Amino acid sequence: MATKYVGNRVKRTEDPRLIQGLGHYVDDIKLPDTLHVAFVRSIYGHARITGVDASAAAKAPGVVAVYTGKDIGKIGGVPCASDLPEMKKPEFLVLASNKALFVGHAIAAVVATDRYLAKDAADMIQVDYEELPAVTEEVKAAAGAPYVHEQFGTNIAYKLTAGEGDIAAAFRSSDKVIKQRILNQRLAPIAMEPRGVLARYYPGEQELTLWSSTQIPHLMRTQVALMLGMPENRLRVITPEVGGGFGSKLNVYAEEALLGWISMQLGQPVKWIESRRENFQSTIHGRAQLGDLEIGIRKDGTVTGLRYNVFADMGAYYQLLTPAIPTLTGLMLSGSYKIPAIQINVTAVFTNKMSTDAYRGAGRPEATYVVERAMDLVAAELGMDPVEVRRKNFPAPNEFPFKTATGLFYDSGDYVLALEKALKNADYKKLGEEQKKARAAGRLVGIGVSTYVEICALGPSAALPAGGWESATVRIEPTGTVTVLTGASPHGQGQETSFAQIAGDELGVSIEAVTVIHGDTSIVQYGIGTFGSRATAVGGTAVFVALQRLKEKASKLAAHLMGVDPATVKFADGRFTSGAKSMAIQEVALHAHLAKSLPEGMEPGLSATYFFEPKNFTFPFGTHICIAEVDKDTGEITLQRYIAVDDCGRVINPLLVDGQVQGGIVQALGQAFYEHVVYDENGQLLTGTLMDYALPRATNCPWMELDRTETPSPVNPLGVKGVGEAGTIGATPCLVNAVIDALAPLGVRHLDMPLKPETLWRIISGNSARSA
Amino acid sequence: MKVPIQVTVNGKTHAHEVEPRVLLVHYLRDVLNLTGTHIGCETSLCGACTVMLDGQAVKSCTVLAAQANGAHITTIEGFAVNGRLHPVQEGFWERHGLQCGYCTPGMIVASAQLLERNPDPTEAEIRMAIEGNLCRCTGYQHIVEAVQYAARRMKGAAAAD
Amino acid sequence: MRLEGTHELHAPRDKVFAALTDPQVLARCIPGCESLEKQAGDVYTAKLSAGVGAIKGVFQATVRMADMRPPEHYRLIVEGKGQPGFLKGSGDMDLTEKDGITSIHYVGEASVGGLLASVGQRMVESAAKMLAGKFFSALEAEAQK
Amino acid sequence: MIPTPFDYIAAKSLDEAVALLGKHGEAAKILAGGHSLVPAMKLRLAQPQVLIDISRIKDLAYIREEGNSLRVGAMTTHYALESSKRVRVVSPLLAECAAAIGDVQVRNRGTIGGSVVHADPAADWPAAMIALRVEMVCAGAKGERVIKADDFFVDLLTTAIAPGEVLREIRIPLSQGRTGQSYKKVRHPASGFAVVGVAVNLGLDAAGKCANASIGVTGAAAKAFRAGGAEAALTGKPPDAAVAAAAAAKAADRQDMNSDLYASAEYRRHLVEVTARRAVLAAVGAAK
Repeated sequence: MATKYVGNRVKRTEDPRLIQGLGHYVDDIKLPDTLHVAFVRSIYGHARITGVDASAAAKAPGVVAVYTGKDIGKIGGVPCASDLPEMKKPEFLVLASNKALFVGHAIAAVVATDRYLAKDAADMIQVDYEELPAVTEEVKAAAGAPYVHEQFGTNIAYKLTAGEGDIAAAFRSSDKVIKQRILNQRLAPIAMEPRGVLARYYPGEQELTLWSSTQIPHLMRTQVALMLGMPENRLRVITPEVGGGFGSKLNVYAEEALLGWISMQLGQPVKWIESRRENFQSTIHGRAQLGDLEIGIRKDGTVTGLRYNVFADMGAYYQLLTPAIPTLTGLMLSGSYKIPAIQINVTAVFTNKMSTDAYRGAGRPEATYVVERAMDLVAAELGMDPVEVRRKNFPAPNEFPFKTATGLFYDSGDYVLALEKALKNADYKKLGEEQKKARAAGRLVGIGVSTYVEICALGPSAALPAGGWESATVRIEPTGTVTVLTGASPHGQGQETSFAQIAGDELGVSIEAVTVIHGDTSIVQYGIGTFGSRATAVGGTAVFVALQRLKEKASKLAAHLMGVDPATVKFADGRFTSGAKSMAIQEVALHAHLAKSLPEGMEPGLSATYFFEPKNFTFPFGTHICIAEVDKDTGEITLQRYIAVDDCGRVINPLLVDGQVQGGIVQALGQAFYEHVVYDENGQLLTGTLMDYALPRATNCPWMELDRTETPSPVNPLGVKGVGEAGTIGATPCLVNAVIDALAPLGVRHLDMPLKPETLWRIISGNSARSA
Repeated sequence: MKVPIQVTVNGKTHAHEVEPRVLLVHYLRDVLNLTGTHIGCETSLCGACTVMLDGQAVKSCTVLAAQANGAHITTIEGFAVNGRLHPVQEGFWERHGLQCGYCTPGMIVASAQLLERNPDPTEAEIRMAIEGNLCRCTGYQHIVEAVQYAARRMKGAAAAD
Repeated sequence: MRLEGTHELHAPRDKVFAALTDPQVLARCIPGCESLEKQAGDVYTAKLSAGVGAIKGVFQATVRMADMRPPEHYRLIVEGKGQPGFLKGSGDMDLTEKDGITSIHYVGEASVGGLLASVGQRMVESAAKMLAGKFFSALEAEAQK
Repeated sequence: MIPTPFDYIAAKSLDEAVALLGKHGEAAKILAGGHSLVPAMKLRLAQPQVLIDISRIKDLAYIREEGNSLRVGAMTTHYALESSKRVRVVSPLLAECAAAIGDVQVRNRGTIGGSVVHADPAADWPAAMIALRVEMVCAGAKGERVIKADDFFVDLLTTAIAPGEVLREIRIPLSQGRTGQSYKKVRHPASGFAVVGVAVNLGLDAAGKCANASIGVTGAAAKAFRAGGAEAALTGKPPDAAVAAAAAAKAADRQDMNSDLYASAEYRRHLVEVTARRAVLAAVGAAK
């Protein structure tokens, strides 16, 4: 196959509209007579709602309707797609009526002629509350009352044990078992575009159209149709431009169903655009795991076993995948190492907070953080170089596919190769010498290393709650342009370009001739969506295979049209050739549509559809190294260098891969140093705006020195693995390891994120008990 | 109460009566239908709504439409002239300075302001200049490269003139 | 949020205590108090237009006095709610007198919710201290009458 | 994101603004650049019924030298101060402090007058105002009065400006002789406000000793304050590292520190010391 595009730094085809402000996000879509919705949300973490007085609001200027929990009886609860044994299942209604279980829990919806009047009226609604004691701490929640859901008589949502190998024996045979409590703090995804929904119902056609900023248009269609009790084929979901997701839009939210329902009640379009405060309160959070790590080791640094007893904070309710996230943590606890025995014991608890769910990495960054911290704890315990501990426990390249004690088969990998490349790029030896000098001069300089592996290309359907395949249709239109329809609707990843690259090369056409269409359930065949670093590996493969099928048909037709033996026809650079005869694929496409001369039994038209079901996940990996310095006076951290070598399998577009890695690393920087969703003991959300919740800014970020190794995946014909989450997964422990290494001379072995300057200052100044 | 305002946006003059509380960003988006200017926070911190107001990059969510009476405004829709991209726009395209694109219009306006004031910025100066603009996708590195690209292009153009 | 402080008032303890427990006086001393009406026993309902600088909110509040031990101790419990959220506070006040100066030592817990909590956390404590300061200065003036 | 309704009046003169304030009383607020007030209004934390916009009044945005003082109009933007070559020469602290505020967009639009009148405890300007011993010229119904910086910042979000008064001008006495100035801050990673900010303005005598020192601290307490203990510890001494450290240790003396999610009172007190030391040394360096 000619690779004019694949593997090259191709500029994105979606950019011209975006850099000119001509794209359309949900709020940019204007329909005549649109009404606007504003919500009244609970200001208590836990309260009985004793009354809702909407009388003043109902009479306010511009108000068309007010809905409360008692009006919406027929709308089904917010869906959860995952199910675990003996899991408690609370019903999450789209508006609360008896109790509010978290700050931001929607209580009433006001519909008015414009967004200003809707907000004014929402402020007039009087809600009477009787405050109840809130449950905010995981460990206390698990221990007993008060309960988030009284009917369960417990706050434990489920308990789960997973892993293989005899962990007790492993620990018995160890020279030492290191223990550490580790926090993966609660984070807010903060896509720059908040959520938004526009709903329009045509009573005549009985057709409801929802424009929503979502990562999963088709899954949302199915779920909202079920919630509203309407035929799925009368519901159309359109995903316009999506301003970032990071998992926060891999969900089906109360507002999506409610807006649809309101539009059906009123027969007019209705729109709701989430404010940033609402986004903090009622869009899913991520992480929120507090666990106890135990790792058994031999004196030479060999890891014998790993156990992780973790409390996972679900929040008050489940969103789509809430309970499934800790199971992903369990799967990835082997990291990039041979660990004969692994056990995870999850205690999932309800708290009076917003639900947690999939935030970039979704359970895997948590696991990687635990494993990569563990490796540094081992190194510190044994006085070994952290790199050597890691090297010692890697599986060798010839051991792939490598089976872990968590039950996974790693598809392919050469962990030493990536490690060596990173060490060389960083000049690791010299770094060590420089660190020695700096320490001698009294400076707090640390080197952080992480050698991660992640699980991507989600994934085999058997392992996912709602289908792990992806779909593609490719067509050559009568005039010769190429249309690709993908179910993997993007939100910034650039599939319009990367899939066009694949099509361009496969069909020998210019990418300008290719249009990639996504995010409209009435146009695109059913699909799953973009998440779990799956779009290229699963969705791209679907495109690739569909293209092969299309070419097979076109080749047969070309042979027929040229009057040659099909076996003699070759395809290159967009032309079918047999001996001296030759035909452009566009010409073949026209004949396929004119259908005046088709081979016996061939259908007219030129399109192919393929649903690709991957047989396994893919397992990208890499090594990240960074150098951090801590200001002795203030505890502030400066990053001096950041070096990453990532292996995401075969690369379709290096420009896009770099962008994904860089963005991922900076999100990790957010978790490591800045971000933390803080609720107080009453369930009040204290980090409710960007005034208090710090995202990394341009001035906080180091220059990232990126490099790659390319180990193709055997799981799909493209050989790609996925890269959307690698940066976040690899970088978080790398950054923390560097800072802890900087403080190692003070006896520090572990600190919890975010590494706030005050925390570091307290250690440096001896103002707090050191973390062991 | 409504107040009359007249503003020139991307070269075109508009006159409207607006409620005094209408924010400039809502006026641009909802009244003039210039939806390239985005809203990303409520606290004047994300920069997605940045526009040029009388030659100064400002956060249009923190300006009342009434305050802009008489002003000349350039929004992202006014950056390309006769289909020719502004060098900063070109830079963002060339260097993959955007992913989801939501912060991009504000980033481009802030970057253009920098290059007007400082045609030859260092990396640190570029980072300072976009400190008021949050991007959750790119990690900023490609944005820095995009601005460097634009700076080179603009110098080249200046030399050629 | 724990609040603690001592204010010295140039007035005798008996007068200070009387002022502290006189609803009419309280209405004049509580910053932004627009009305204070007896509901039952030691419970009063109040309308507060409380705020600091440009930041203001209107609260419907209940004010309750308990553990009354004239002239040395009582407990004040205030709960209010309004558009910016809610506030709750209770404090034990201990009065001692020396050389004609009454010291009021207060220890209390206060919490806020809603908008106040989610956007105001950096200023809530300072605001509480400032309002307490205003309250005690006004009280001093009343006790000196 | 949506303010409550209000009436808007663009005043054409300062007299008109003062008259309007008198007419509308507490219901009215002065609107300058809007970068303190509008954010509070968008969250509905502030709900004024009338806004009196003073940005249309001619000649409220200026930077002029008159005798030994610099006169800055209340409507002068942070950016105008940051970018003025003359300000950098005659009052470098003013330029340095301006450049440390928020971000470019905020500095382009926000005004010095609006900021100081709002008196946010974490704003940058108050530290510089105190260190520079500025005078605030306020216009009122009974004419003008001048308030010294030390008297201006009264409490949290509270200044000595009386109801009915409008800040018109800030007068900055220009230092003579060998002077050094500096503003250092610890920036809040989310808001960009000063967790702690210290402004130092000192003069050296012929022998290189500190002849006078004026130090303002912001972010640390409910209001900006003068670090009198530190000033006294510097005055009359050669401002070397040890003296600077000893002085800095007194910068937060007798002050009640703020505490919030990002920094406890104890840490803030420490940051005042570190930041004061750095600012003093930078000012000394600038004086040489």
